[in-house]
Amino acid sequence: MQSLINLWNDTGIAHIESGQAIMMLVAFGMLYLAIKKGFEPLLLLPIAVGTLMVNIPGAGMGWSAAEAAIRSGDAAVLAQFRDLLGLAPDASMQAMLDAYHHATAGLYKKALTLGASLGFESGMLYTFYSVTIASGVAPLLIFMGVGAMTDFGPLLANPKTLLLGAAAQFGIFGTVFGAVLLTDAGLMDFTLQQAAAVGIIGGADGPTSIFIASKLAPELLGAIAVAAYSYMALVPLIQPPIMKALTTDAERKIKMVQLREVSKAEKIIFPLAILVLVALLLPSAAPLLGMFCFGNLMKESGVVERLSDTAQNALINTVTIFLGLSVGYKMSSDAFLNGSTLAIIVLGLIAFCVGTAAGVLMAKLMNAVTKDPINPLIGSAGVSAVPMAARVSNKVGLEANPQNFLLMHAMGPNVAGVIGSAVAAGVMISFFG
Amino acid sequence: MQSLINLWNDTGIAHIESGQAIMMLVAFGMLYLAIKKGFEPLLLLPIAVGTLMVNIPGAGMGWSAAEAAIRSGDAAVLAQFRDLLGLAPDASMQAMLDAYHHATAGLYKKALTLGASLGFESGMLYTFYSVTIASGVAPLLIFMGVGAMTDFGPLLANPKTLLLGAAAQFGIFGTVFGAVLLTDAGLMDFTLQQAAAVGIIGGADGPTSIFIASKLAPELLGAIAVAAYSYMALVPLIQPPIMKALTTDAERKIKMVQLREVSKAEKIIFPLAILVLVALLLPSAAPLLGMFCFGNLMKESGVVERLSDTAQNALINTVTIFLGLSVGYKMSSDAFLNGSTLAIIVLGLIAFCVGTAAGVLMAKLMNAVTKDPINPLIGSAGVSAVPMAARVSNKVGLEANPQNFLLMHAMGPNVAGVIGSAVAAGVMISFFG
Amino acid sequence: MQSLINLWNDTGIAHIESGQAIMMLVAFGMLYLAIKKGFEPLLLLPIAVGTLMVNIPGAGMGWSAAEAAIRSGDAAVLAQFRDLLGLAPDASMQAMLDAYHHATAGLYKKALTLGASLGFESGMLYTFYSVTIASGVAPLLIFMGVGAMTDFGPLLANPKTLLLGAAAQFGIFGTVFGAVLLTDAGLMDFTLQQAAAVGIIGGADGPTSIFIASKLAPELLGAIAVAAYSYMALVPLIQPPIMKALTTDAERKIKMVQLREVSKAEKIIFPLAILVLVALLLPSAAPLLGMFCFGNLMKESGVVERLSDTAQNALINTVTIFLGLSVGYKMSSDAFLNGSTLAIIVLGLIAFCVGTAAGVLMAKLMNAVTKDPINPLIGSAGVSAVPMAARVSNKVGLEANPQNFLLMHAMGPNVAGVIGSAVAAGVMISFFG
Amino acid sequence: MAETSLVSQGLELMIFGMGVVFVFLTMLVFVTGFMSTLINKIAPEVKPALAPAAPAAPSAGVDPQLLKVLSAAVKEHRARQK
Amino acid sequence: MAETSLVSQGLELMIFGMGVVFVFLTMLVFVTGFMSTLINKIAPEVKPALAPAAPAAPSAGVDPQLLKVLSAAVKEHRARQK
Amino acid sequence: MAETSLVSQGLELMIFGMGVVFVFLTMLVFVTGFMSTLINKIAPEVKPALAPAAPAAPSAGVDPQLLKVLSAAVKEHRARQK
Ligand code: NA
Ligand code: NA
Ligand code: NA
Repeated sequence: MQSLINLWNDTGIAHIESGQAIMMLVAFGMLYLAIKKGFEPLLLLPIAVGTLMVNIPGAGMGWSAAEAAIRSGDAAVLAQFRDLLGLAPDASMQAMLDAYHHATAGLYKKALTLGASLGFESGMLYTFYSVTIASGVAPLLIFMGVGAMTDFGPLLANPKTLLLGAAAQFGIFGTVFGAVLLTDAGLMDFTLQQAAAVGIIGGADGPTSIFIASKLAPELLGAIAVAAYSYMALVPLIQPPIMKALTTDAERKIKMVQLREVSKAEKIIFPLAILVLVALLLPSAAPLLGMFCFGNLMKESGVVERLSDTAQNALINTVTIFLGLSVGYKMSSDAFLNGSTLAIIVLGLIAFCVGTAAGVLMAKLMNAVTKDPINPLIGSAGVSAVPMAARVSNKVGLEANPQNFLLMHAMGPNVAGVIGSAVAAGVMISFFG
Repeated sequence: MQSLINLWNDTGIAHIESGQAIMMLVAFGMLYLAIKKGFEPLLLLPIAVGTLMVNIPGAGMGWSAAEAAIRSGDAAVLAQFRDLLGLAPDASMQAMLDAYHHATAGLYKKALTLGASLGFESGMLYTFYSVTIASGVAPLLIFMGVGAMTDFGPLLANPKTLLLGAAAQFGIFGTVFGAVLLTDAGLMDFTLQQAAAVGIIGGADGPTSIFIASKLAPELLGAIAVAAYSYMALVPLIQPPIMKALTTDAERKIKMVQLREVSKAEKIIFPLAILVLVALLLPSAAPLLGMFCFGNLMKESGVVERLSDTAQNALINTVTIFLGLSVGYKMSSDAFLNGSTLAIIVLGLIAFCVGTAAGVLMAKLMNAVTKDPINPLIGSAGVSAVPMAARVSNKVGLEANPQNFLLMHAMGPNVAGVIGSAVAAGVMISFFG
Repeated sequence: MQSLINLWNDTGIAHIESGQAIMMLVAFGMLYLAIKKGFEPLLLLPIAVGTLMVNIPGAGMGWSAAEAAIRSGDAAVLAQFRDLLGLAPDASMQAMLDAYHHATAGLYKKALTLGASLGFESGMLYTFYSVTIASGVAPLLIFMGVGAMTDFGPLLANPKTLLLGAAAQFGIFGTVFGAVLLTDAGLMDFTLQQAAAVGIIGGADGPTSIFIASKLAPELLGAIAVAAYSYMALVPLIQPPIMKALTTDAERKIKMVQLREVSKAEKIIFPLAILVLVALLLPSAAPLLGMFCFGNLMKESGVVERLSDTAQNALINTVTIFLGLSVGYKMSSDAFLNGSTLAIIVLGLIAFCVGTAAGVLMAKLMNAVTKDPINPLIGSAGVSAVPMAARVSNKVGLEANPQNFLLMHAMGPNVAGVIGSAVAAGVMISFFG
Repeated sequence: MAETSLVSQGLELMIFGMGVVFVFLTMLVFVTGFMSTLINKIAPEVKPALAPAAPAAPSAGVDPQLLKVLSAAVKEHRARQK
Repeated sequence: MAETSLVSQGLELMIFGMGVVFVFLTMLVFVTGFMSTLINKIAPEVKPALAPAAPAAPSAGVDPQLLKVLSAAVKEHRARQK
Repeated sequence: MAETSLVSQGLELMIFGMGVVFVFLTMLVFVTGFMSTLINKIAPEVKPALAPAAPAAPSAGVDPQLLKVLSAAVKEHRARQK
C-alpha cells in the first residue's frame, strides 16, 4: 500500500506550486514566440523546453545530488547535511536548501560530494548546466562556430566602422551605471556584479551574455538569457523609431562609397591581429575572442574546411541544444518570478535602446569629421545582433531612398559590435576578477 | 630480463580464462547476427566490439582505477584498499574485488578516488560507461533523436490506438510478475528490481531498457540490452504466429477507415500535451518522455531544422557508438555467463510474446466496442520496435488480403508503444525511487 | 583607483615574458606552415592557435584551478597550498608551482580539489587537455575515425607487405636506443620513458605519438606532437634522397604483379583477426588497435553506414579541433623552450630517416628472397604517414619508369605501418606499465 | 514470508504499472481528441489549392536554374571531399 | 556610504569599460589599416582575368560532366537517407 | 652504473620492441593468408557479370529521373542554408 501512496506523492498534481504553473505558462509563451513569431527559435525553443522540464514538480530534473538528498527528507541524510552546512539540529529543509545554495565554492562542492556518496543522483538539467555553462565551455564553442560563420570582409574594407561597434557598447555600460543609480535610489536592488551582468544584455549577443552572467550573477542567468535573445529578435521593432528620431531625412539618404574588395591574406591575418591585441591589452577577453578568432581563422584559411564545417554545423548545433536546455535549468520559479526579472526586462530594453542611439550618434559624429560620407543608419548595427541589425539599417535606409543599399556597409559595424561586446565582457571579467 | 617476463605476463595467452574465450565467441555470434543477418546492427555491432574488448585478458579496458589498483597486486596498494573496504589483512584479491563491486555508493566512490590518487587509470570502456550510461545521459539523447525522427501523424489521426500501446505493456508487467513467481517457486533468483529490469525488455525499446537496467539492475545490463535488441530484430519471426493464432481470417481481412490528414498545429501541440500530462501525472517519466517530446517538437516546429537534423544524425550516431561500446563493458564473462542470462533470454522472449498477444487481444476488444472497424493485426505493433512491428502488421495483413495496407494504421499503436513503455519505465522509477 | 591598477596589471604588456613572445612567434611559424605550405593543417592550425592562447600572459587559459590559486598570490590561499605540498612557510610561488607540477598523482589531485574548493577555475585549454588527452580518449577516437577511412584491400592482396610495416618501426626503436646512447654520452638528458616517447615520432603517426607521449612523458608532448606532424608533412622531402641512395636504378624500375581483387568477407574478417591477435599477444595494444579495427569494421561491414559516416566526419573533426587546441596547452614557453625540444627535433628527423631506410632495406631483402618481385621503393611507405608516404613511393617510382604505378602496391605497407606503430606503442605501454 | 512479500510486491507493481499506463494513455486519448477538435475548430488549416510548389522546369535543354543547382551540388561535393 | 561607493564603482566601471572598448577598437582600426596597406603593397592579390571558373556546359543535351555531378548528388543523397 | 643500466634497458626495449613487432606482423601475415585462402575456398565471391550499375540516362532532354535528383539536391541545398 505504501507504494501506492508513493505513487500518488510522486504525481505532479499533488505537489505543483503556483510558481511552477506560472513558469510553465512562461515556457509556453516562449514556445509561442519561438515557433509562431520566429523569435530566435534556435535558443528559445530549447530554453522553453528546459523551463518546462525544470518546473515539473517532483521530477527533480534541475536538482543536484545534494539538493536531491536534502529534498529526500530522510532524517539520517538531513542530519549529515545539517552538520556539513553548520546548521542547528532543528533547521528546516528550506533553511538547508538556502544554506546550500549560498554556500562558498568549497562547501558547495563538499555538499555535492556528500549527496553523491549517499547514492543520490543529479538531475539531467543540472548535469547539462554543469558541463556546458558552469564550465564556461558552451558559450566559447558557440563563439567558435559563430566565428566560422562570420565574414570580416565589409569591416576590413572600412575599418573605421569598428568605432561604431565601440560606441554601441555604451548600451552595456550606461545600463550598468543606470542600474547602480536606481539601486542607489532604492528602486532596484542589484549588486555591482549583477548590474554588470544585466548590462551585458545591451551587447545584443547571446553567448556573451550567458558567459558573463554565469560568472558574475548565475542566479540571474535565466532571465538575462531570455531577455537577451528576446530583444535580439525584437531589433526590427526596437531600433527603427530610435534611428529615425536621431537622424534627419537627408542623413538617412546619404550614399556611401562602394566597399573595396578585400584580399584573402587580409582576412586571414585579421583574426590573428585581434588575438595579438587581446594578448597585449586585455588577456581577460582571450577565451571569448580567442575562440571567435579561431573559428574565423579556420574558415578564412581555407585549409581546414572539414573542421570549419563541423564547427559551423554539427558542433554548434549540439552545443546549442545543450546550452538551451541548460539555460532552462536557471528558469525555476524562485529564480525567475521575482522583482529582478522585471528589472532585467526593463533594463535590457533600455540597454538596447541606448546602444542603438549611441551607435547612431557616433556615426553622425564620424560623418561630420571624416572625408567619406557615413550614413548614420549603419551606426545602429553596432549593437551586433548579427545580421538582424544590419538588415534593419538597410531597411530603414531603403525607406528613405529606395536606391540606397546599406546592407554591406552595415555588416562592418555589425561584426564590430560582436568584437566590442566581447571586449566589454573581458573588461568585466578583469574588473571583478 | 624482468621486462621480458613482464611482456610474457602481459600477453593474453598467459591469462585467458575460458569465460573470456566464450565471451569472445558470443561477440562473434553477435557480429554474425549484426552483419550477416542484419539484426539491429547499429547497436549490436558496437556492443559486440565492446564485448571483445572487455574480454581481452589483461587489457583492463573495463577496469575502473580502483579495479586496476587492486588487480595490480602491489602489496602497499592492496593494504590501503583492504583498509578502505574494511577487510581482514589476509583478504584475497578476489574478496577485495567482490567487496568493491558490492560497496555502497559512498564507499565505491572513495575506492575510485583512492585508485586514481595512486596513479591508476580507468580503462576506456569503463570511462565510456560512466559518462554515457551510468550518468543516464546516452539513452536520453537517443530518445531525443528518436523523437526527432518520429511522426505522430498516424497516431493523431486515430488516437484510440494509444490504448493498443498501453495494452502491449502487459508484456512488461506480466513478465515482472512471472519472474517473481518463478523466483518464489525457486526456479529463478531475481530481486524485484531485477525482475522489473528484465520485464522492461517487453517494452521492445532499446534505450528504455538500458535506462531502466542501469538504474535498477546494472549487473544485468549487458544481457538485458542484448536480449532487447535481439528480440527487436526477431519481431518478424516472433510475432506472426501469435498474431495468427489469436485472430480469425475474417478479422485479419478487416479494412480500416482511411486516416484523416493531421494539421501541423496538432503535431506541434501533441508533444507538449504529453509533457504536460507527464508533469501532472508521472514526473518520474519526465527525463525519458521529456527528451522524446523535445526531439519531436524540434522536428515538428519546423523552426529549428538545423538542431533537429543534428539530433537525428551526428548526435544520435555519436551517442550510439559510445552506448554500444559501453554496453559491451557489461558483457564481462562473470556478469554474462551465469544463470541470470539464460533466465533473461527466456523471460525476454516471453515478454515479447505476451506484449504481442496483449496488443492483439486489446485490438479485438476495441473492435468489438468501437464504431470504426479495427484490424486486430495492428495491435501487435503496440509493443513498439518501431517500425519493424508495424511492418509485420502490414505484412500479415497483406497475406490475408493483398489489397489491405495496414502500415499507416499500425504506425499509430507503434509509436504509442514507445510512449507506453516510457510511462512504464516512469512507474518503475517511481516505484523503487 | 585600485581597479584601474588591476586593469593595467591585467594587460598582457605589463607581464609578457620573452619566452611567451618567442612562443607566439613559434605559433605564427606553425600557422605559416599550415596555411601557406599546407603542412598537416588539420592539426597544426589548432595547435598553433592553442599555442597562441596558452602564451597570452595573464589569461591563464592553461592554468588548472590549482595553478590559478597559487598564482593568485593571495596569502591565505598560498598558506593552504604550502601546507598541502609540504613546503616551508617561506617557499616562493615558483617553488610551489614546481612542487605542484611534480607532485604524485594523489597530491596533484588534492591540489586541484583544493584550488577548485577555494573558488578558482581551470582555464579552457587545461580543461580541454584533461578531457581529451590526459584521459587518452581523443587519440583513440581519432584512431577510430582513421580506421573508418582505411582500406585494407591492397594489404590483403599482398599480406607480405606487412613485414615492410614491421621493419619501418626500427625508426622508433633505433631512435630510442640512440637517445639512450646520447644520454649515456652526456650529450642529451632523457629518461628511458622520455626516449621512448621521442622515438615514437618515428611511427609517423600523430595520434599514436600523442597517446604515448601523454602516458610516458607528458612534459614533452607539445614538442613531440609538433615534430611528428611536421615531419609527416615533410615526408616528400625527407624520403626520396634516402630511397634513391639505397636502391639501384634497376631496382627502382621493378614492376610488381597486379594486385588481386579482395572480397568483402576478407575485409570484414581482417580487422577482427587483428583484434584476436591483439587479445592473444599484446593486450596493451588493445585500446589503439581496438578502436582502429572497430572503425574499420564499421566501414567494411556496410551495415552501419550512418555510424561510419559520423566517425569519419563530425566526430573525428570535433575531436581534432579539441585535440589540436589541447596540444597547444603543452606549448608553454617553459615546456617548449629548452634543450629537449631541440633534441626532439633532431631525433625525430633521425627516426623518420631510419624508419624509411629500414623499410627500403627490408623490401630489398624480401625481393631477394621471395618469388614475386618487390620494388624496394614501396618499403619506405612502411613508416605510415598515410597516404603521403605511398604517394612518395609512387612518385619516385615514376621518375625511374614513367609506366610503373606503385601507388596501390605502396598502400599495403603504408597501412601496415599504422598497425606496426600501434603495436610498438603497445610494447611500450607494456614495458613501462 | 519474505517470498510471499516478493510475490505480493510483484503483483502490486503489475497492477499499479498497468493501471498507470492505462490511465496515462487513456487521458492522452482524451486530451489529444480534445486538442484536435479545438485546433480544427479555431484554426482550421487552410489547404493551399495545390499550386505547383515550384514552377516546372522548361521541358527541354539545360536551363540556367538547373545549372545553378548543379554547380551548388558540385561545390558541396567538392567541399566534402577535401 | 556603501551606496555612494556602489555608485562610484559603477561610474568607474562605466568609464573604464568604455575607455578600454574604445582604446581596443581604435587600435584595431589602426592595426587593420596598417596591415591592409602592408599586404596590398608587398603581396597585392593578382586578380585572375575573370576566366570562367569552369567552362560553360555545352548548350544542349545532358553532357557527361552533368551526369557525373548528378550521380555524385544522387549518391550523396542516398548515403544520407540510409 | 646507472648509465650502463639505462643503455642496457634501452637495448632491451629495442630488441623486445622490434621482436614483438615482427612476431605480431608475421603472425598477421600467416593469419591473413590463411583467412583469405579459407574464405576464397568456402565462400568465393560471385562476381556479377559487370551489369551497368545504373542504366545510362536517356541521351537527350531532361528526364524525370534527373529532375528528381535535382529537386533532391535543391532541397538539401536549401535545408543547409537555413
Ligand atoms: Na555587441
Ligand atoms: Na514499447
Ligand atoms: Na607507423
